[in-house]
Amino acid sequence: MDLFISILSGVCMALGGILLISGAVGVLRFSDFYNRLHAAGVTDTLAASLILFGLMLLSEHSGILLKLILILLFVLLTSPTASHALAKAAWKAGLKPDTSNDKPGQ
Amino acid sequence: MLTVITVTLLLVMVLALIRAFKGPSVFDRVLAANVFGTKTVLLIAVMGFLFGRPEFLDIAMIYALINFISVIGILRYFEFTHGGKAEDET
Amino acid sequence: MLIVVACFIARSKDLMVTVILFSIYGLLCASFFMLMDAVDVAFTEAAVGAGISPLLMLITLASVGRFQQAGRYPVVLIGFIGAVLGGLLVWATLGMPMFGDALAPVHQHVAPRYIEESGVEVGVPNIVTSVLASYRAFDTLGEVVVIFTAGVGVLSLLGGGSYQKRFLIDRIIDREEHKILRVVSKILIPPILLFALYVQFHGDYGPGGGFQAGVIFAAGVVLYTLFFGLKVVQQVISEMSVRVLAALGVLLYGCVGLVSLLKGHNYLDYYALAANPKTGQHLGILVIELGVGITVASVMILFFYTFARNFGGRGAVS
Amino acid sequence: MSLMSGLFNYWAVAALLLIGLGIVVWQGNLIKKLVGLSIFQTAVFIFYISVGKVAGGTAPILDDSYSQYSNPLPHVLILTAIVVGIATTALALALVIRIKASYGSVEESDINGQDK
Repeated sequence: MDLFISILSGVCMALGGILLISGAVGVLRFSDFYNRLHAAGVTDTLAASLILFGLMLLSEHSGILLKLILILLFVLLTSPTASHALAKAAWKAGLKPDTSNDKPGQ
Repeated sequence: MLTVITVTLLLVMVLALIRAFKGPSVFDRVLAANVFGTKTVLLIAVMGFLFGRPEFLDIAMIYALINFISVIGILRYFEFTHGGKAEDET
Repeated sequence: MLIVVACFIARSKDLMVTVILFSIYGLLCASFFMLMDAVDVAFTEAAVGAGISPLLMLITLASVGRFQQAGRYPVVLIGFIGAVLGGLLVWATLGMPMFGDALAPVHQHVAPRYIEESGVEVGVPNIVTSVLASYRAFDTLGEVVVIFTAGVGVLSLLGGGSYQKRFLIDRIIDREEHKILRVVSKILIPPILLFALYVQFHGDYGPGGGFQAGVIFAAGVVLYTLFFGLKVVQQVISEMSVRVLAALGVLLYGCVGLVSLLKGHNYLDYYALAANPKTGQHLGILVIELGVGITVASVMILFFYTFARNFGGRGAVS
Repeated sequence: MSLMSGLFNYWAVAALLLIGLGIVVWQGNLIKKLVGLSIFQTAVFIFYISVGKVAGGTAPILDDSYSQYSNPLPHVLILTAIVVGIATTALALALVIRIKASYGSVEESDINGQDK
């Protein structure tokens, strides 16, 4: 049973890690802001929950488990909201495909 | 496994930093800052387990919180300044 | 570490970018402190360096303008001076004890006493808290007074005037719709405030304490302001009450010292507060941390109020 | 090699100090100067904290299962210094806003020019 749990948490974290890397590569390589936002926003939440879940499986103490759950809830709540706010603000600022909003300093 | 994840997280943080440096628009940088913050939360959580003192998850929580607030704050700043400009013109 | 250094090379051109990078830098710094076992410091730096200080800078930027001119001196000159200074500093480090050396002089003076005996003398597991609030309480009182003075300074610089007119920030907020953000922040704010209280009173056992709790509390209020406007927030926590509270926190701290003085002990000697020395210490630390927390929270909120009131006001007009 | 790893932290601190100082001296913009000042500040913080670290030690919160702790004294000093730092930064920012209000600029050269 112990072995099973540790393997499960390992798998969770590995999956999370793969997602993290793919998200980061997406953020780095995609051409457009909205594409990048998509890459980051989608992978972020899932990867974070996977890794936190893996950690939860590892924790023996109930207080730690509680804190991990709280963090997970927090991430689940804030991360999509932040993405949404970003997209909205970018759209409002007139950032369509072009980046005319962002002129470098004079 | 924990070590592998830590290294991965560090790598991802570096990638996000590169985006923050490069980012053609300001929003790219904010996005990078956000990604960076989430990764820091995870990093702190994993590091707590790695060093065997996982009592310090409070800090991860505060990171998540502060990250959210600062991203929202930056975005609101844009809206405020744009709104302010529109106000002056009318 | 390397990343931290790399962070600065790119900071130029746009001040906005500078602030964003600065926020990232705060997070990085905090992770570094975490790595160095300084959990309390990591806590504070995360809340201050990554949260409050970029926000304050942003508000200033909003009224000051976003772009700047280039530097004044030729890069070569700066590079030369930098190289000379850097060489001197590196030369100086050669005499330093190795990193992580347990026998270094810093670890030989008072620190062993704190580590070995604070558990017995003060009875609080978190050594940082016991040193902060008990052994060096007088010092901390000074810090709190400095923070309070800074609050007074900001008020005297930017306060006054413009009480009647509606704030620009409110006018902008009224025009906007942010349903999702409003709902989410409504859900988030009570847990944030609760968490601040937890940090405040858990400071004896884990990382945390008055300074951190105050900053977190202020962050919660700031989040509220960002979505509901200054006017609504000030109905909940009026500016006057914040001012009074800021002074009250310092007073609370000082009064604890006076009480022990009146009981015939030294100033801020908590043994006077209860018959059992450990209870006395505990009580003293608790009350003092409360005073610190109140002052820090209210001064931070005060900063935010004053800056936000001036937003788009005086600076943008001229 | 041991010299490298043993003193690397201090060197990084030196670099950060220089960058902070460089921004303060070189940049004319007052806000940028403040950011530079903050960087200088954090460099000092990092220095203190690295001095306080003991190899093999753990965070200074008493627990029966650990015997070696990092030095708590620098932590206390820095903890308060951070909060005092933000307070002074806020004061400086308030000054900047006032300067902007009376001079109409936050560039050092403009301000000096107006004073002449």
